[in-house]
Amino acid sequence: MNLIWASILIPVVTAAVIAVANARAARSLAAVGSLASLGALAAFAWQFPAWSTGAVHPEPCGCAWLSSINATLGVGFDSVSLMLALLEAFLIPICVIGSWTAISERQREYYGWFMLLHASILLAFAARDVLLFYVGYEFTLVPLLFIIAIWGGPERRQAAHKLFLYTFLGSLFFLGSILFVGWQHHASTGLWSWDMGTLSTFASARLPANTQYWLFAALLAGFAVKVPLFPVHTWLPLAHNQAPTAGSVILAGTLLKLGTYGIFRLALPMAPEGGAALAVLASVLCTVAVVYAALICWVQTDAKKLVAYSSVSHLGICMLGLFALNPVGAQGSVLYMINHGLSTGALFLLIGMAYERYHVKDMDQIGGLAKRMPVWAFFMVFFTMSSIGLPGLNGFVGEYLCLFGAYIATGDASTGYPGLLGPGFALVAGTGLILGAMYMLLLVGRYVFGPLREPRDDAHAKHGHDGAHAHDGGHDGGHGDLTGREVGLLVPLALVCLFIGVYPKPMLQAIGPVVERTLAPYPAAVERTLKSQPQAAEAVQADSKEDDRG
Amino acid sequence: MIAAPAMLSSVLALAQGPLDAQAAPELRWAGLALLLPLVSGVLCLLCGWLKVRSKLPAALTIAALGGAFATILRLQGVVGETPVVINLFDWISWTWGDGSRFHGFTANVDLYVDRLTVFWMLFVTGLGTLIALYASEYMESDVGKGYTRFFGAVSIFLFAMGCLVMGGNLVMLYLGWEGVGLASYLLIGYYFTKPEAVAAAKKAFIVNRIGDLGLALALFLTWQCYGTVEYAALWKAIEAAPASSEWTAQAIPWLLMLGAFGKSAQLPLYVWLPDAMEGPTPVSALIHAATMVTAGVYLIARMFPLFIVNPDALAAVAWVGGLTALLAATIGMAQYDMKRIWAYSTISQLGYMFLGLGVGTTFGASYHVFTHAFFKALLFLTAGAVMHGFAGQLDIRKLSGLLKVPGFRLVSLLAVLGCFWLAAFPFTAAFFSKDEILVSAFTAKDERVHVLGWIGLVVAALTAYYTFRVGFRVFFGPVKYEPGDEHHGHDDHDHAHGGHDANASHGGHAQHGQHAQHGHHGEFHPHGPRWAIRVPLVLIAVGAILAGWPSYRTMLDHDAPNWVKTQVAQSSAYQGAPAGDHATHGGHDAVSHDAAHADHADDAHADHEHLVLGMDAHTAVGRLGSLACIAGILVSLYLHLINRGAADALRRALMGSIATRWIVVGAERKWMVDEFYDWVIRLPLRLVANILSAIDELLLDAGIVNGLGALPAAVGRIFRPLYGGVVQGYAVTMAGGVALVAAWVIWIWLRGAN
Amino acid sequence: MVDMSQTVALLAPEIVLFVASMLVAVLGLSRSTGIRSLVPWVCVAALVGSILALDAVWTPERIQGARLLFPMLGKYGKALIALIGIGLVAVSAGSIDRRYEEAVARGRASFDALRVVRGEYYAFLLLSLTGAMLVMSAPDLIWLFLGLELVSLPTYIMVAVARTGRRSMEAAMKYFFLGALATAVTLYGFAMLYGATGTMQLIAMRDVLAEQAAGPGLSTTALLGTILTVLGLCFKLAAVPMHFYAPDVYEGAPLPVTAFLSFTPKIAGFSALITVLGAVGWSGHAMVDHDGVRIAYEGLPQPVTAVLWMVAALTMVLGNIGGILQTSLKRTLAYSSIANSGYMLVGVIVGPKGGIGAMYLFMLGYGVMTIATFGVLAALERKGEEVDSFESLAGLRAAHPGLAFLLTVSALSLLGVPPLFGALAKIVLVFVAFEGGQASLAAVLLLNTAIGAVYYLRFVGAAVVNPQNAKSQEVVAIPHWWPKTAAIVAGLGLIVLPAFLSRLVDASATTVDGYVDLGEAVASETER
Amino acid sequence: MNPIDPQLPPGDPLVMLGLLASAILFAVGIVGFLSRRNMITMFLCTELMFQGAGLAMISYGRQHMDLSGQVFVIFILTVAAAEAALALGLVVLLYRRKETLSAEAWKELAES
Repeated sequence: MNLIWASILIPVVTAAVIAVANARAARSLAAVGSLASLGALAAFAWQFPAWSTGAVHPEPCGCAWLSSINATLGVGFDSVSLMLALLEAFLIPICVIGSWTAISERQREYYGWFMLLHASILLAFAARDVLLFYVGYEFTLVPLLFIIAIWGGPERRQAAHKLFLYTFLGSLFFLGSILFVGWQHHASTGLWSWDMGTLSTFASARLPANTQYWLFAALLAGFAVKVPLFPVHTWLPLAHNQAPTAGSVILAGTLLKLGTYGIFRLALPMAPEGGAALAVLASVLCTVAVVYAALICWVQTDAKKLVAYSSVSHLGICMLGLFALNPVGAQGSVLYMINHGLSTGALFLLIGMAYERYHVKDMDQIGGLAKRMPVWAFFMVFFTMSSIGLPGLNGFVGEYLCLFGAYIATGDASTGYPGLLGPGFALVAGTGLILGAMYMLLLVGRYVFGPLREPRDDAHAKHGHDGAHAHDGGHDGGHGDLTGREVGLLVPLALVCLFIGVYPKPMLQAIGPVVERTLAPYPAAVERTLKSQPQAAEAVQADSKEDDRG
Repeated sequence: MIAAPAMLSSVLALAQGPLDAQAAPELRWAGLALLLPLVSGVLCLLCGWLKVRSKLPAALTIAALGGAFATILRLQGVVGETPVVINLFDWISWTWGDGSRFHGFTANVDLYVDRLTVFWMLFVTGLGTLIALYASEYMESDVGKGYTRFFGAVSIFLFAMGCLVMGGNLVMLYLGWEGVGLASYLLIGYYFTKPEAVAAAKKAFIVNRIGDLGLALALFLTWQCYGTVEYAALWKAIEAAPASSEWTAQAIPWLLMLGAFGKSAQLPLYVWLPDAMEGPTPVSALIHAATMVTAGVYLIARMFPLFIVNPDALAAVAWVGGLTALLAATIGMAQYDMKRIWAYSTISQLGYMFLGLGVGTTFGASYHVFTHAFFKALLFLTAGAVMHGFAGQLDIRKLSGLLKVPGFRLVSLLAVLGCFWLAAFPFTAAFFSKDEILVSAFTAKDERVHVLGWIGLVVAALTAYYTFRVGFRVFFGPVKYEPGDEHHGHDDHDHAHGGHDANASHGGHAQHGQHAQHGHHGEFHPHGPRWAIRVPLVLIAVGAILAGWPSYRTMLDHDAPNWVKTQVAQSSAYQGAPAGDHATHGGHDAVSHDAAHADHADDAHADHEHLVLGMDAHTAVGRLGSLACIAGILVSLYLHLINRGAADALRRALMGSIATRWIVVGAERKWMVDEFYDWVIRLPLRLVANILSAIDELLLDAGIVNGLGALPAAVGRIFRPLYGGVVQGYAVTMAGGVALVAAWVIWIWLRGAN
Repeated sequence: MVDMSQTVALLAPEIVLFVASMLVAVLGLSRSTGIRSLVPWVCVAALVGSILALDAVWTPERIQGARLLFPMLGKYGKALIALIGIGLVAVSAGSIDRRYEEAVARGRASFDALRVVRGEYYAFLLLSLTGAMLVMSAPDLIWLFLGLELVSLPTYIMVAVARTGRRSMEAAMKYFFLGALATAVTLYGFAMLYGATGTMQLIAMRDVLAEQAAGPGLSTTALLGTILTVLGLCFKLAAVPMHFYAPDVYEGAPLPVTAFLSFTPKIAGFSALITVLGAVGWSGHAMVDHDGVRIAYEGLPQPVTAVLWMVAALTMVLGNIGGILQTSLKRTLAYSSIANSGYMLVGVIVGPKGGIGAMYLFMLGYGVMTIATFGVLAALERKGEEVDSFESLAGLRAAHPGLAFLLTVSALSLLGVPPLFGALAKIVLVFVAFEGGQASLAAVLLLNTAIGAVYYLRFVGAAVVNPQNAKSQEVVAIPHWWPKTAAIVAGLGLIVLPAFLSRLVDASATTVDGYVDLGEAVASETER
Repeated sequence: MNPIDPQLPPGDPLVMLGLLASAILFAVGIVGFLSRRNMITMFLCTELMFQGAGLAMISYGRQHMDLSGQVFVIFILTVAAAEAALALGLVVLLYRRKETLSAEAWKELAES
């Protein structure tokens, strides 16, 4: 237990130390802090007993934080949340070292906020107490707001404001829902409990179907903003486009995963009836997202925006897998969360490195960088292939299982898990496979390969061109290929991608039991929905403002 | 459709269905065939990393491929009739629920080695080694720059092809499928500074991806119907429940076909292969002629039990193969770039193979794959040698009489030999393999495919014509040539035009004297290839000749079984006997020596019912085929050697009258298929994408989101006048508020009270 | 009858403050700057003294004697008032009479007792705090009315006197006249309540109303009286129908007075509201539905709940929506205070089962946040003037990183970002709203938090994100350390308080101990 | 009914008249406050409202035969006196500033 708290509190302590240390030491302190936190988490993972049982370890402590309603500091991992936490702890040092030369002013604040962001994301993944999860989930907005608003691109402030307000509104739906469930639990059992497990079993068993319907709608609305699902995704491209490199890496790497993890850990278990009823609508949204975002990617000229929209498309497939409501789809979805974090994070890192050299990421003005930077080009192709799901690399396993899950989610319960989707969904989402290849190869074709096109006003010569504060200084030797530091960042990412792609068995074995445990109530719920399908004539508007009238 | 299951069960009972494989852990060394190319790929990556300037990557790759070839040879000896499953390591496997039939998914990295696999890997690794040797010299001008990347990609290709062919389940096949797609992407886009090469690479990958989607969906459907994707288990599952008539089970062959046509460049998805010629010629030879494009044929051969279930699917395969052959042949006739012509001829020959599969003779198709691999590789490599020597010149109108050009005599001779094989000249290996296909076409039980036999013969004639059109124009006639414009970049920009690498200067001096009298091409001296190109060419030529050996042996001594037939028979493709062929026979266990004999004999006997022009099928096809070939050759002899002007005259004549204009224009413009796709799919999609992007930016983001964001402020402005600043104003609203509330309360509640 | 000494003893804290205010009034006039500078210290000492007196004097039997409707309300409430009072004194210590004091210190002006304002200002401040404390422990309507008047009268003067200038005079005028109007309405409400129950004693009043509730239901005069009283008290809370004065008065008044106005009248108003509604009762009422069947239900009588629901919802919405359009800092904080009143009204509607406790917890949070925010603003000045626009606040981080951090913490806490105290108080409030069956109001509250986030983000943006511009370069810190310390203590409090959330929730829950609701009153009466 | 408070029978003329008078007084006060611009008149109107409330208290006191109403009125008078002092001080301050007694002059603080 204390290892978990150690991994969460080390970054907070580092942030405090950075606040008082001098500016130059800030980044090394941040690197040490993040590596220490990774070490603590890895130590915990090493002796984590419940890898194959899917149980939660350790049992949440009774240390109440608000005793009158028994809100405890319950912290514990199961294999899925531990893997996501490890992904997070793995990405943060890469971000810190990645922005070694990119961030040249107000460094103390930058790394301070980064450590706080790291701590709150870890808290969110580690939390077993719903209120604690809300605290971790919500606090991530503040550091992200500052990281984008202060060190971002030209229109950074509008993008940061929109991100903050949009996600804040979403999270209020989520807050309303969990308070509602907590109240219902107390009202009917007389006991106070905010533990995820107890609340889920209570809500799925005792809440009437109609309430579960609204509860799932509210939870989905809350997390859809974060994932982002189709209609509420417009903040993501702006945020990515304006965020500094490390900000984009973390935003794509793990922040979006908070939304998907939230749906996986809270929305699905708590409201199976609602989940079964709304799975079709949510899947339609996801499928539309896949094709919609992929087409938009295809016509983007800004590299970062392209990758940002690709995240919307990829996460559409990821969520489709989850809403297939069978172990194959859910397994693929969880794997996809991790893989997307790695490959898209790496892509943003690479685009950031090129941006550091040319200060341009618009593919009309720049291209064919393979000539200038072959090593960079290799990694670009490697991670592009990983993100479009080339077998042998990590993207394939996740994407493939998601589509597979969606495909077999038909009415007949041969797999023991009847589903509401079917071949139609898999086919349309499958075109995402093709569109994915089209826009990623467009990116590689113009940005990496093709004739060398460098921006006319050679950024190297003219410093301090970009808006209020310059990104000048620091970036090493104009347009040389990747430095040792940069390669040192990319190699571990590449190795992990390769490892997951080649030998995903341990991860599959670890995720399996958790998935089965989460989807336990679903076969029955789906049966009921299928039976009631003909009478449920009108498709009730999905997300309501909140969720009472229970 | 109802007849199909009945027919199938009879066939399965009679014909020796796919044998159940047993695990053979002791054969784990077979994994070397995959491991070696992978190791050499990684080593090439390392060389690239260390900026190695020598030809080491080539040596590594050749050694690895040679090793792989040796492994396959040893495997050939070891593997008997029954296929073996070798598990290398677990990949994707987990179970849920009680782990019963539909409650788990396993797709491990294991090899399913039977005769068909070995047969296929033989020519893949064999040709791979030779072409790698050829490429070591061909690419030497890029030693410092792209050499490691080239050979790295070739190694990755061979690894992926190995996974595809030797893979033990459909997911391994899928891994290989996309792996070869990646390798072909990297190799087509090798000259990445050229936009056309990058565009061609992208096009190839995307069109393949469309096929891959079909394959993926087929895979899902297979698991859904049979509960497994492992070959061994799949055959048992098919035998147990041949196929539920419900549409999903029937759809598997159609989806598999989509995947196969994508990879093997058949009718709907063939457009990427001609553009793939942008890559260096060894790539075109190895990948886009001999090995990768046969993946589709292998897929259908391997999954034949699924196809047998659905005769309509088989007919469709045949028809698509036939039509593609015809279409590609017509286009091939009107092209001027030698590599493009060979590319279209490859598509055409692949059409033949699919025709063979469609009519049920997996043996004929596989045999044609075997022979075609050799002579097409030969043709491409000779074209490469010509291009290498003539500074990228490939236009058949600008080259003539190469046989007499010093240094190119051997290359030209081998090229002409290749032409004979391609044209399926009587008693060449291709003649026998094509003969098998056409015979089966005529004798197929399914009447619908008979007409394809005739189409096949017509295409044979066309093939002969365009092959020798190139042969006569380029290698015969007066010696006349113009240097290319370093077209294919292999004499790189730093390698001055006609510049002198070691070989050229040496050759140049010696030949300078004789060229004086030609004079018209100034100081340019073509330099013939050195040993590293000549040796592989000779070996491949010998291979092409020997490819026919199994048929020669059967011809001479009737009872000798055709080696290829035995290979194919003892595999899941089991001799691909069309249902009719086998129906008349007793049990057919392991195809022993006598059975083959009986088989051969009964062929003749069976044909009596299917008379073609009064003769039995074999003799008829033999005669008609050779007739078509010779006719084609004579026509091209007249038009392209004796009276070259006549060809142009004929063209002008055809162009003259409206009725025939479309033929010439169509053929030369590749029947506008590319433009058609562009207009019907790409541009509308682009338009939709732009609209969606605008919607996302303006409507969704600026409109709705910002609109909602500004809503509170807008409502605020409505209430603004209330805060006018005057005390009385506030007092009025306050008093008014109180009065309103009091009135409301009285009106609603108190009216009823007391 | 309990002898007078016991009830008077109960008023020890008020007495301490009252004496201190007299002392301060005198000290403020003394010639020597040393003594004059003692004044804030005396105030702080008095406030601390009142807290100690509160603990000493607050014994169970005395409370029994005092016959209060909410016996334990005073303990928590008075301590809260004194605590935040200390903060308010610190915030105002920086700027009252500063111009004149500096002129005297530099000898440019001779000391003239008439022009020195410091003494009266702090006296009135302490008097107003005394008034708020009195409201807390009012056994009857007269006491309540006097307490309320004692709160507001001194504030009228503080607004006019603390800083010479047209704007503060206009603010004082508006505040006075509208205040008088509202007090008149409250008075009339009291009269009707007296008329309906025949007694001024709140406990007796509750018994009478309990009988009426058990019988045919509350009489018309009782209901109308309650509603008029509620609407009258809305002025103190700056709730909707009576909130129009707030933006102008907060903007016109000098900064420390604005800080004072945004807290003290609010806590007095809420305490008075709870005391009056305590008499009306949150249970024991019955609703006669259309076919004449009487259904007992939880909560205030239906008309009162409906009025309060509407007032709360409109207050939240108008407060947040108004705030978005503002450019002046004080005006934005005015709308923020209106919105926060709306949130607290939700607690009032829910009633004694957790609602009032949550409301007082939120009041504590709101008080600390006010001190932090106004502390930072009071610690800054531009060309001698107060800092009152977002542009002059832009880029605060560059010049005053500490203050910028504190402003960010308080703005984020007001906004509702979880680990900070403000958000947790709001979560408790929302949770209690669910418990009390006011889920729809909880939704309105959550939605308004999102709308409110827009203008709170402007504070954060100005403090940390936006670069400095011409105007904000001139912003300098004032020499006095009082406001800065207040801001630091309050800011750190917002970070540290969540750790003590359990204790604070229990403490604020004690405010309703001992309150016998209408339902139980009827029951106990019938037994007797 | 409150046991210790003898209740006059409802409808006692004196009480009804008193209540009516207080209502009228209160109404006049409010109307005067809203219509008049002169600050002193506005203050006087608030006084009227206070007296109205006081009269109501007395009438209810009469009805309930209870003296606390009148005690309350005494306090109202004292408070009104305090307010009068304060109001006039304020009005003098404002007058000295803007030479006018009209409340219209003071509308600088407004929603910009």
